[in-house]
Amino acid sequence: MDGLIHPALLYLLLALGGIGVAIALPRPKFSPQILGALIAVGAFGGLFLILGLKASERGELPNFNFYIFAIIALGSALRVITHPRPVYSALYFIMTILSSSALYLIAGAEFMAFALIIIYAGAILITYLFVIMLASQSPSEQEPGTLSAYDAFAREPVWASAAGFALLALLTTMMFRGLPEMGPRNQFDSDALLAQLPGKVDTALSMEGLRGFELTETREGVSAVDPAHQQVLVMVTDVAAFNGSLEHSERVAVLFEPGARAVAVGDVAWAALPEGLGVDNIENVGWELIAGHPMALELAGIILLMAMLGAVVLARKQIELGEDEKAQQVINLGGGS
Amino acid sequence: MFESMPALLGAGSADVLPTTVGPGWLWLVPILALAGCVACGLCLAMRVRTKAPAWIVVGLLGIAFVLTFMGYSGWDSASAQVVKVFEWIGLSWGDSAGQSLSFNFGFYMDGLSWLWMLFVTGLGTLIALYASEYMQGDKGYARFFAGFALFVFSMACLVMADNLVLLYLGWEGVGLCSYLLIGYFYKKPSAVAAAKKAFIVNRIGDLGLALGLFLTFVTFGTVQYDELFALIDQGVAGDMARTPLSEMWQTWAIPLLLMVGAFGKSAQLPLYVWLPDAMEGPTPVSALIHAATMVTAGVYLVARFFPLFAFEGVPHYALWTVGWVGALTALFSSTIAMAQFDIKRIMAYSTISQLGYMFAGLGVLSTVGAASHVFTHAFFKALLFLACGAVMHGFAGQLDLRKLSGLWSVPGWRIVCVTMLIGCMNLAGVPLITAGYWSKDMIMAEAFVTPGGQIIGWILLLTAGLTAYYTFRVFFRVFVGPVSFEPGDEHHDDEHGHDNGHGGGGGFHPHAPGWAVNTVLAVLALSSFAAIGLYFTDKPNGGFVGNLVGDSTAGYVTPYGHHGADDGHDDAHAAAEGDVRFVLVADPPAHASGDATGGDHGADGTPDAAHASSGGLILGMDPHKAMYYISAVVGLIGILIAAVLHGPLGMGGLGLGTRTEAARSKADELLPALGPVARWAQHKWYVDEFYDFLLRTPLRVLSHVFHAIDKLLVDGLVNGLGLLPRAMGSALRPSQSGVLQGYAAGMAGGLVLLLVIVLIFM
Amino acid sequence: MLQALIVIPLLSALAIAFAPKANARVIATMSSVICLAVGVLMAWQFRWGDSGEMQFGWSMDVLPELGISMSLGVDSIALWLIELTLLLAPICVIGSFSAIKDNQKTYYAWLTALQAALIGVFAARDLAFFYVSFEFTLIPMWVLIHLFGSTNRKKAATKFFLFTFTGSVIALAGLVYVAWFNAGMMGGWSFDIAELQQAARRMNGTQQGWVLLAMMAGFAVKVPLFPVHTWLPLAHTEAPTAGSVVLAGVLLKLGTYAIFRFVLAFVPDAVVAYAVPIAVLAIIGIIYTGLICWVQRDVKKLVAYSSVSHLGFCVLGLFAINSVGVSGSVMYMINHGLSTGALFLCIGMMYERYHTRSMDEVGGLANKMPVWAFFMVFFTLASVGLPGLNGFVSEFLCLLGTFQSGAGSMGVGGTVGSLGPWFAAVAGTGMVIAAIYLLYMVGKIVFGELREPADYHVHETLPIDLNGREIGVLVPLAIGCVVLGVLPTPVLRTIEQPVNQLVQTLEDAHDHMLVRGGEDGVVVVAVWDESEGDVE
Amino acid sequence: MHLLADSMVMGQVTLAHYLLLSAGLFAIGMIGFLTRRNLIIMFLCTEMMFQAAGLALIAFSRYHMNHTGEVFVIFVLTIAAAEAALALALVVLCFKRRESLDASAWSELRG
Repeated sequence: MDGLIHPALLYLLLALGGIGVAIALPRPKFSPQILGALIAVGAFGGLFLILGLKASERGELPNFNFYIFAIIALGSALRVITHPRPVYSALYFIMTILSSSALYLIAGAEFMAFALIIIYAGAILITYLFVIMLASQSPSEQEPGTLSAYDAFAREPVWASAAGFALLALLTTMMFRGLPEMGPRNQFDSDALLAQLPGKVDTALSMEGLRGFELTETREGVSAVDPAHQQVLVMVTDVAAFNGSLEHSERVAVLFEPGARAVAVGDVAWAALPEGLGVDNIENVGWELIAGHPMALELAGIILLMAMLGAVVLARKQIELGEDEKAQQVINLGGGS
Repeated sequence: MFESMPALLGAGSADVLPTTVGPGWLWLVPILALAGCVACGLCLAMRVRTKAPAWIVVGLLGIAFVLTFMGYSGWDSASAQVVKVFEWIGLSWGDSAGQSLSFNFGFYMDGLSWLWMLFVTGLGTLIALYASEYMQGDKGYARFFAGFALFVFSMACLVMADNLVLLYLGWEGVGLCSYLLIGYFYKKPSAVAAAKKAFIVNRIGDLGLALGLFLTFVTFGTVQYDELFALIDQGVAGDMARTPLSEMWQTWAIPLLLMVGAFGKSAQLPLYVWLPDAMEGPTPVSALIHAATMVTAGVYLVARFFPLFAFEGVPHYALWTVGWVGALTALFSSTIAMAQFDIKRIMAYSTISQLGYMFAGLGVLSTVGAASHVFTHAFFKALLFLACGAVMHGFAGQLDLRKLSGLWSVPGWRIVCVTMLIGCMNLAGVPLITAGYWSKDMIMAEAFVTPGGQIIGWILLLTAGLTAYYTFRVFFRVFVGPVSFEPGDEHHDDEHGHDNGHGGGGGFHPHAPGWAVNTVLAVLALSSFAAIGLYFTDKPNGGFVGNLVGDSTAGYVTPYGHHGADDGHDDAHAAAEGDVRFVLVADPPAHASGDATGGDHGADGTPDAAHASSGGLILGMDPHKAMYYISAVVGLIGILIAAVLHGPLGMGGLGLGTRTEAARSKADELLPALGPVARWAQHKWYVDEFYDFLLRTPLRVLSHVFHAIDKLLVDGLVNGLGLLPRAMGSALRPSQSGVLQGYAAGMAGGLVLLLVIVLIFM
Repeated sequence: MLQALIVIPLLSALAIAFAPKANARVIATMSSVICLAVGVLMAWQFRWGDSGEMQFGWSMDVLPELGISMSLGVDSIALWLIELTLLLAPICVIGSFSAIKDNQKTYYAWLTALQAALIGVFAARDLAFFYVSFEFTLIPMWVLIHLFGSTNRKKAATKFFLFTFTGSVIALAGLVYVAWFNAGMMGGWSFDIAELQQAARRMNGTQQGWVLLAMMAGFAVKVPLFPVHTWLPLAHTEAPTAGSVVLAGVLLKLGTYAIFRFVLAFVPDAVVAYAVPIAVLAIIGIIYTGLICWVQRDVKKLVAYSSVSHLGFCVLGLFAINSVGVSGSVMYMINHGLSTGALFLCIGMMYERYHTRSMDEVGGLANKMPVWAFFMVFFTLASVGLPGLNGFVSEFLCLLGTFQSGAGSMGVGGTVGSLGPWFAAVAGTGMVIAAIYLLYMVGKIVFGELREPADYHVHETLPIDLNGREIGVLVPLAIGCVVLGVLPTPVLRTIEQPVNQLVQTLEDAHDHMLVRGGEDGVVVVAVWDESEGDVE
Repeated sequence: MHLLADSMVMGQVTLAHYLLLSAGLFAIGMIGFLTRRNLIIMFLCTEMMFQAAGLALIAFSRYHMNHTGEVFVIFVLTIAAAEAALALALVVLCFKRRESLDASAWSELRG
């Protein structure tokens, strides 16, 4: 733990959280859910507070955004599992998703943040809602507010909470060995990828008027050679290799003559990259996905296809019901004319 | 006692003959017998119903006998002939001595081998001839002769072998033939059981022999006789250092082990039980295998290894055990013989008893006596058995002496009766005119002169009396007295309406023996007389047998005795005795240790020194001389008692055939006076039952226990291990409740466990 | 040629599987006879002068990265065992003609495939290939027992499979450990037996000890040695006749052969150290199972137990670690295959006619089947170890070897080793016990009054006594028994070279041990003596 | 393009923050799965655990300064979608058969 947080304190807080969750879970009779939720959220909040305090010792401003969304995510997650009505659970889950996507954004994964909202909140959770409504027993007319028994109270809340927080204790014990820094945001979507995107470079260059370069792929990246000017433009993939030897601007991609082969071509010349030339998160993710994991992508497609087929087959299945069951269903559906 | 012998035995000497290469055709002798076996096997396969197998075997064995005789004639008595036929088992694992093993199929022919071979082939031929008639009409005719020929082959291997392993082959081979032939009537459960018993008891002995063989090999690095006896002669073991044998425990241990083998094969005291039962076999088999030849193999073995048995400088545990066991066996089995009613069994017990004599003879250093007794016994015991067999054959398997009487007067049985009488006289040791008398006498006399052997001598003397009694009990009851007989249970001749022909045979007509049986009986009877002749042939040199034994590894010159050569009729002997009479044993004089034969020690004064100190005098005479008289008297007393109790004397008349009542005799009146002793003796002292109780039953129980353990414990353990996965499965099954959360909890638990492990170990 | 011996049966098995049913036995017979012919040719071409060398070598890489190849080659010992297998194969096939009526294709195909696996075991020069063949024998055998056995066959088959398989897996651990050790030492994997042999001998005592225990765990089950023998009676009893013949004739020899080839050759130090406990187990097996034989009612079970007892001698001879014992043991492998295989054939012939193996129900068959009785008695005697027949030579040599072992100080014929006269004496009682139970068996079923089951009726196709085919099957075995009993020397001389090479290393290991023992004991005494001398 | 990102500078947010949050979400999801008996809620809880994993992946992606983590989240989403489709179809079937969403109604499937 390296003094990050005192283990006794950590475990105390986790235990508190566990107790809180256990209390918050739905129970048949007396169920002080709000109290439990408060305790649980308090415990988590305490943990984050300590983390934040430790981090602030480095003298930077705290990022309030993270704390806000983290609390929202945890709180709504708590509500997902504690709310007795499935529809509300699903809605709270959407909230969790939304706050998660905010956290993605904080981490710099813009594409995934939006994809998450679209896919999860937009598609999957809506399906859930449909199914919940489809599969719920219609409330009887006498007692419109009653819950089905399996929603009304939880199974073994104490043991389950104990198990969950024991796991959490172990996980935290393992991960709180320090406060590893995340990398700087502006380097996250590095422009190094430009070396892999000759078309994009070409377009940007031509917009700047730097035409006539012949683009060839080399081992280092892409070199654009202007036969007339004997200029060499090299997009370097391995930026770090040059950090030690060369001064460069904040635009990472440098325009200069890099290797021995290029030296032989002509004089050293370098120029700034066009202003708009850079790689953003989507391009990075896309490149990683297409170039790095083509097979996995294909397989994911197949899985989705199969899932679709499976869903179709399953949904088409007719349930043979006996006479009694049919009658029961008719009553349930409120017909019975 | 063991310790006292070595000092005294310092005077003894073993003798080893130089070896020469013998005639190569000697292998024909066993091979002819084997060929007979194969030929009979072919007859069997081709379902020959004629007497062809018998003639083939008789012919081949006859040729074998002639060849043996030719070989013997051509044998130079100063050397042992060695013939190597082929290497049987050979192996080597290095170049130095002792690093190879070579068991040849080869022969070592010295006097001992020739002696045995002569009577084995000779008797074999005669008995085969007898059997050709005896076994007539039996379904397994060819099978019988196949076994018979195989026996002669095995016996030839045993006797002629030039190494212990080939001897072992013969040893087990004769055991096999004994097994096959005892079990010849394989439908009879008793025959099958007897065969099995014979083989198994013999196997126990064979184990001793095998271990002795191993120890011999380890000690000497060879089991080849010529090399072995050369080493023993030099008194050293076979190792590089030439360790003196007198310093090695093996020197007395090897004889002990070999002795066990000999006891098994020759039916001596702890292992004798198979021989009486072996009488289940056809009579020719009893005669040849279980009286004349095979059972003497033990005597042969001890005689062959006599140099080791009597090796000076080490305790003679084996020799003394042989002597004592022999004497006790002789006495013990004769007491049983006295109480039996089955004449073949009586003969069987008498065989054991006589074998006991032979062993006692060996034990008291009289190899010549033992060999002589083997030789004479072979003839007269074969004769007795064959005569009994003739009776059995003629009376449909009747062997009970209470149900047979007065055969002398039945027409056609005269030859049988006469030859039987001759056999009985031999066995009883009727003085002067019987060979049995001379050979038995030799042993007893030697017992009295050998230090420590007097008790053996007295036992043997007592036994001689008992032997005479039971022998003539048979004779008087079966062959003398009023004519009366009942057929045995093998009588199934339908033309005679009823089976139980009492009093003179009613409707039952015994069929008298034919020419082959009579001829053989006559020849054997004559041979038993001829044996006396052989005994006195070349008398100064120990007689025929003495000569042969002298020219062999058994040619042991005892310091005490004048076996073979001397007897009351030898005048030269008396003169020799007079020479040196009072030399103290504490000061053993030089002796002719290198002497080749047992014949020439008449001039040697040494032996008499022992007489003075140990044997002493009996009735004021030299024991050798005294024994002639004493044993004669004892034997005659035995016959007299038999005559009184069972024979003509007891019924008031002196003539033959005067006993009036067939089934009873005077002896029966005496029985109550003896109390349970007679009954016990009749039940063979309950030895079979005792063995059953002591060995067979516990082993059987142990087997059952082992079987149970194997089934329940050993296999149960395995099955239990097999059940383990199943048990674990059923123990864990409740956790598969079907509740989804249960599985999830399991997964969570697993994850926690995994993390704990990671945390602790990383 | 070795590869032909493996390929021909495999192809024939395939052919049987796809050919019409009527051709099954013809193909199987032809295949086994052709293999036998190849075997004879091999014996002809074998350079007997260099019998210790691997000959007919052939190799094909399978997994070069791991050094696994399919390499074949035989020395004289392997060759003899192959010849035994090849001799038994046609006998098994022909002997099954009348017994197997249904599923002939399955039966003959697996029987033929089994032959290929057995040859593979004996011919392997690569550890991995050896092990694969070793384990592959289980599958055909399982099928043969499972489908063609008698009433309790399924249990027997499963037990046989699981039991031997469990053992083999442990042995595999030992073998792989040796390969791993070699890989660590040489820097690359190899499964070449000769190479591993060199490597294994460099392991220290502890390593060798564990490897020995692991290997013995596997191979002792196969032999089988005393506490792990219980699968054998069951498997034998339930197996079809040919299955029993192969099982007794060859399959059990895989265990002893593997002990010879791997345990003795790989870990000599451990063998010297563990010789006594293993020998004790062998002797317990000899006596214990021998006595169990005596109370059996089922003839086949009796003979099965007798196999356990007999193979005790074989193991004893191996651990005598001298030439006599090891040679005797190798001979035992061949001889036991002939005589016990033949006994199972005889019993099978009886079973076909009477449909029972119980000695209570059948007996005195000499009255009715004299020819069968002759063969039965003959092979029983060979099994008892009667001199002049084959059983004697091997049993005798094993016992003599045991006796010599450790009797080095007793005389010129003794050798190094850890056993000795007492072991031989106790094991020798096994000879007596063998006589007891085998004669008991013969006395029950061959001799005595004729007893037949109540529902006995003459077999529809077979005559009362043996027919020509059955006699023809037994005669080669009988001839083998006599020839090996009378003239064992030619065979012994051919195995001398490999045996002596092996024994030499064992003896060296033994001397080595003595020296090491001396460091603790003898040397200390010598020092003490010296100091005492100084004082004086 | 970098507007949002620039305004939300990481500041003092560290990997530990994200991991703590991720672990918390995971634990809550797990507790939910263990306690709730409604099949649909249980599936929601598994989705929540997916979400926790996704969050951690994103954080690691940033920590290691490459985009593999993000790509992995795409696959997680894919699987979640496929799972939702199938699972919900099954839930509907189950509901039709038993008229109940109780998980323990199907406990005889233990075999």
